[in-house]
Amino acid sequence: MSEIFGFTAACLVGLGLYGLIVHSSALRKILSFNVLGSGIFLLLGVIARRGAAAGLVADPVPQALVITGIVVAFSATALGVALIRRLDEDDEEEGEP
Amino acid sequence: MSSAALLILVLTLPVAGILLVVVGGGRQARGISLAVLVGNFAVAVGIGGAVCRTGRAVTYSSGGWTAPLGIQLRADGLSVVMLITAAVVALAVGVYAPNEFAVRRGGVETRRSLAFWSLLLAVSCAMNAIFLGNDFFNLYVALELLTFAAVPLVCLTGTRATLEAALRYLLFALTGSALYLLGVALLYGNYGTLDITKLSGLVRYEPGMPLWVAVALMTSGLAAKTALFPLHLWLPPAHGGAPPSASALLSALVVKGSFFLTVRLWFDTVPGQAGMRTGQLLGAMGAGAIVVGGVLALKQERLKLLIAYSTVAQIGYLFLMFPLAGHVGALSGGMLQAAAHAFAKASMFLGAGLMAEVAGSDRLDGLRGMGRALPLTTCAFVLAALSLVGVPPTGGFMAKWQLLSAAFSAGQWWWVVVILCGGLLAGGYMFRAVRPTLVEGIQPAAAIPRLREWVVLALAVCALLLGGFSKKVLELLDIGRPQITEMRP
Amino acid sequence: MNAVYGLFAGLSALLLVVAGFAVVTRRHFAAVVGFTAFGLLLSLAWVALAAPDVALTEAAVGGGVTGVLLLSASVQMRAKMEVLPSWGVRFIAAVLAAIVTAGLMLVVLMLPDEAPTLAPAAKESLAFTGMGNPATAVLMAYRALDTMLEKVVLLLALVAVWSLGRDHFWGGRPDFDFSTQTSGPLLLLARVLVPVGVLVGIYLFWVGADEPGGAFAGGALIAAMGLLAFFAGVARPPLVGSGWLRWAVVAGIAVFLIVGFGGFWGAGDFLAYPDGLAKPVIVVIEVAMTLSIALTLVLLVVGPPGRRP
Amino acid sequence: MREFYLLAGVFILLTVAVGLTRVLLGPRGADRMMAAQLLGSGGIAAMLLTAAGLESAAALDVALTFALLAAVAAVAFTKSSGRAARTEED
Amino acid sequence: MSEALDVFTRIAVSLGAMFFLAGTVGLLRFPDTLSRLHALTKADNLGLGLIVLGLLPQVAWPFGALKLVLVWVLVLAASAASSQLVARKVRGGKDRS
Repeated sequence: MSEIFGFTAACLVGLGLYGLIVHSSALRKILSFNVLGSGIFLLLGVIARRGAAAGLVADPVPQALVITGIVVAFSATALGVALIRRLDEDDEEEGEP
Repeated sequence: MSSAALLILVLTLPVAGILLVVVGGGRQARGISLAVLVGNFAVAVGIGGAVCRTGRAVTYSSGGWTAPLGIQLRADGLSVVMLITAAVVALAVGVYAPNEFAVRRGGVETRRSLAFWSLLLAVSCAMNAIFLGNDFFNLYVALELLTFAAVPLVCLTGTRATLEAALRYLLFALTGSALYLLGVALLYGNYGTLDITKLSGLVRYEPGMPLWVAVALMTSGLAAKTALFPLHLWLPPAHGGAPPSASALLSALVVKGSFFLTVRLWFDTVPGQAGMRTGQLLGAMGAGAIVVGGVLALKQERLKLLIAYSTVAQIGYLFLMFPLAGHVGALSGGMLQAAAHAFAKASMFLGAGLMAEVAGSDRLDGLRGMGRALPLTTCAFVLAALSLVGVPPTGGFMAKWQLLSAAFSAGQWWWVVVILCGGLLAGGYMFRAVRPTLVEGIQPAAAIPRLREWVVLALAVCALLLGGFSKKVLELLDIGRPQITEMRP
Repeated sequence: MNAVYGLFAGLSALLLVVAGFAVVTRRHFAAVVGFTAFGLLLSLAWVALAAPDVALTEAAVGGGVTGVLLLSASVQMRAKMEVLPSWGVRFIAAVLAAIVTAGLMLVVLMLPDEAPTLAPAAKESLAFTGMGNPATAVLMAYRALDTMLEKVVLLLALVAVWSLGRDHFWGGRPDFDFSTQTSGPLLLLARVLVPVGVLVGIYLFWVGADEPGGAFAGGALIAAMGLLAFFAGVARPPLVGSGWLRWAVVAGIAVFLIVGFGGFWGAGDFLAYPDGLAKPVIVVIEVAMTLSIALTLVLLVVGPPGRRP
Repeated sequence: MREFYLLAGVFILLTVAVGLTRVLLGPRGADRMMAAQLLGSGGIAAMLLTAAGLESAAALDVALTFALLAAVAAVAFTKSSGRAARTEED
Repeated sequence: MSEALDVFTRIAVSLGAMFFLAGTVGLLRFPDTLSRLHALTKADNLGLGLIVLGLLPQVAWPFGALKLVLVWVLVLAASAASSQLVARKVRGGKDRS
């Protein structure tokens, strides 16, 4: 049954890729990157759920990988947003001398 | 502590250095970093000694948890060569680093001093983690560590152009690592382990479409991070715009990180199983890089951009090893190229930095008379250029020679044409770069500390020595390699 | 179990609609709102997938710090609408995305019937770690090296963000909205909510050893409370040059390293925990980590110094 | 009973998701924000129902986290739409 | 006894869901921002309140119940504070983003 989420994950990856290609603004690219990342994490979640065994409802290893991945994705978002903010500030300074 | 514990030491030493730099502020940053980098080099050599002595790969399981549940670190011949190369380059960049990254005694910390030194150590840490990693997710974290160290290095000066280059680089790198991670997820879903050694055993008996989708995703992600043609667009503005110390790190080391992972994937995880076509495709992209990068380098008017485009071209050679996989000389040629390019390119970028400091800009037509103003640097520059072009007896020559002989023994003559063409192009653009420095002209009296010039020369000499000791290096590269029993038809 | 099926299908449909909305809409602000909603739905999906630890992390990060971060960027962006490329480019992108999606779906269908799993191995070793929560055991014991490196990534992201400041502001405070327009309800909210939130954050980290939770979820929640305090003006972002701040930011990794090398003489291996002492040692690491995580996340959101020291 | 919880949760989720169209329609920042807020409380309600339906005690903690963060998001939205309005007037 | 409680739960949860439906309809159909705000607060406070009330007999005592009530109180506080902020802005009449 968790395959439904597997399909969802595949679609999210596709959506994220689409956004990464078509958007011109960096903010939207970063947002799309997060959607893409969520798709990958969800796929790992499905893999974890399928790996239920030995009395555990899911394989904890992929779940732990997802938690680490969320931290890394957040760090990337923060760095990207900081770059965007800095570039926008520069724009404003140039616009209003 | 056994010699295997050195593997953990080489990972944690730079981490400890970063912590000290952040806590101590910029003031002691230079001293702390140099001490750590010297230690890093010593440990890398120690690991090399241990590998040579035993003639086998050294492994270490963190916390005593063995794979597949735990994470294993593994040093084989490839790791050792790259570890030592990276340690030398990082140390050289640290010694070279100009005063703008230093804080005067009793002065306050500056933005650049804190950022530069911690990022330098972070590059060192990430490279070590990549060379020793034997677990694909551990390697993902290391890869991201490298991204976070590299992106801010691009825009250390804070000019608009470099900020834009950094943002573009970040987006490329993030997309690349996302694709890589997707492949990692598929590998786990199919084999239940991410340990390279374990995986290589499993895929031999259960290859299949999921495996190839995973490998394709990982390879394309890594290619984007390595700036393989046609995904190279982010590289020239980033490497050409960064401060010279940063450019040297980016061009010599950072792109090699994702490349090294591609080698681990193709030569260690799925050895001898890659289809003919995929290998040819990667080789074709490499050939495209060699030609397009070379032609674009010919057109540049600024020295640093020329060197950056030369990196695009030289990366192309690295990917010629994939269509030739399984033939003697392919792997060793590629790895020699990675090391020789690291030394030569670091020397060039650092040398270009000194020249730009003297001339006031890095425009090619402003470099006349550099030979007189900075004799050591110019000498190093010529040496490094010879290695990049592939003139005997440099490391660059030995690398290309290995690749050529692999192409001959594989009967794939078209790569021979590509390599020779690339050599001609490199000769052309390097001539354009070197010629003005050797022509008479007037340069302001150089006020460059001699030590910085010596560093540049030392790196170029390393590229030369790599050619001289290539036999030893080739022997070292063979240690701990998986035995490839089956050869592709 | 038809209802569970309905939950899965409904959630999936909603996830796709909302993610599609966030990716496709031309308004930046609407895209950010959509993405926040997406995070909420994703948390539900994690609960449904029996991954409560991930659900908590996603909720704390996605609902809090990421939302504020993206909003701050969307507000500054001068253009409020996205300019999209020509139909041709969009069409090619859509085809490419569709191919990848279709390929992935196929691979999902081809996943081995008998899923390979490390669950038995993880369960077997659980007793040695003294933990009751297998996900925490993976993060803090089996794959502790990853967790340590990932904390270095976080620290490095902070250095990177700081390095984007301007030289003359160095050592100063981040210029984050700690504005003077504080209104009564906001002040009250901050005074009531912040202490409760910090308590819940500590609780999340504390139960993490045996039940779903963990240092990162707790730290992220505490970080969001810090941001609320800045918004209300009851606290100001710290000076990036201050000594205590530097110590606090590195504390998590430092303790990790000390424990790691202590493992050499205590248990013979780096990051090996001595018999019977595993749990207290891990809790010590997690305390330091929660502190560092909370602070680092706050600092990542408020950005580089933007005012003179 | 468990089915009932889950179905109620899905029902509420679908309902508030329709409200998201307000984010597109606007016209004011306040309208967009309210839609997000409704989705927030609807999501929390769905989370509580899922907690009961799947007998997952941890989902209660997730709901608690969201409840705490709902206020942070609301304040961030208010502040940012205010600033957005100001920049538009400039 | 437990059957009676179940019936109670069903009624309360259904009523709560209806309030969410009403809130959404109001948000979409009401003509101006302030009346939409009114609809929203109803859904928030009463809808979630009824669901919490309905679930109270079903969760573990005392911590589960405590958490449930805490959730409701927190959402109440957040919604009160933010609707006041919104209302103030709307009356200021300048907000149009």
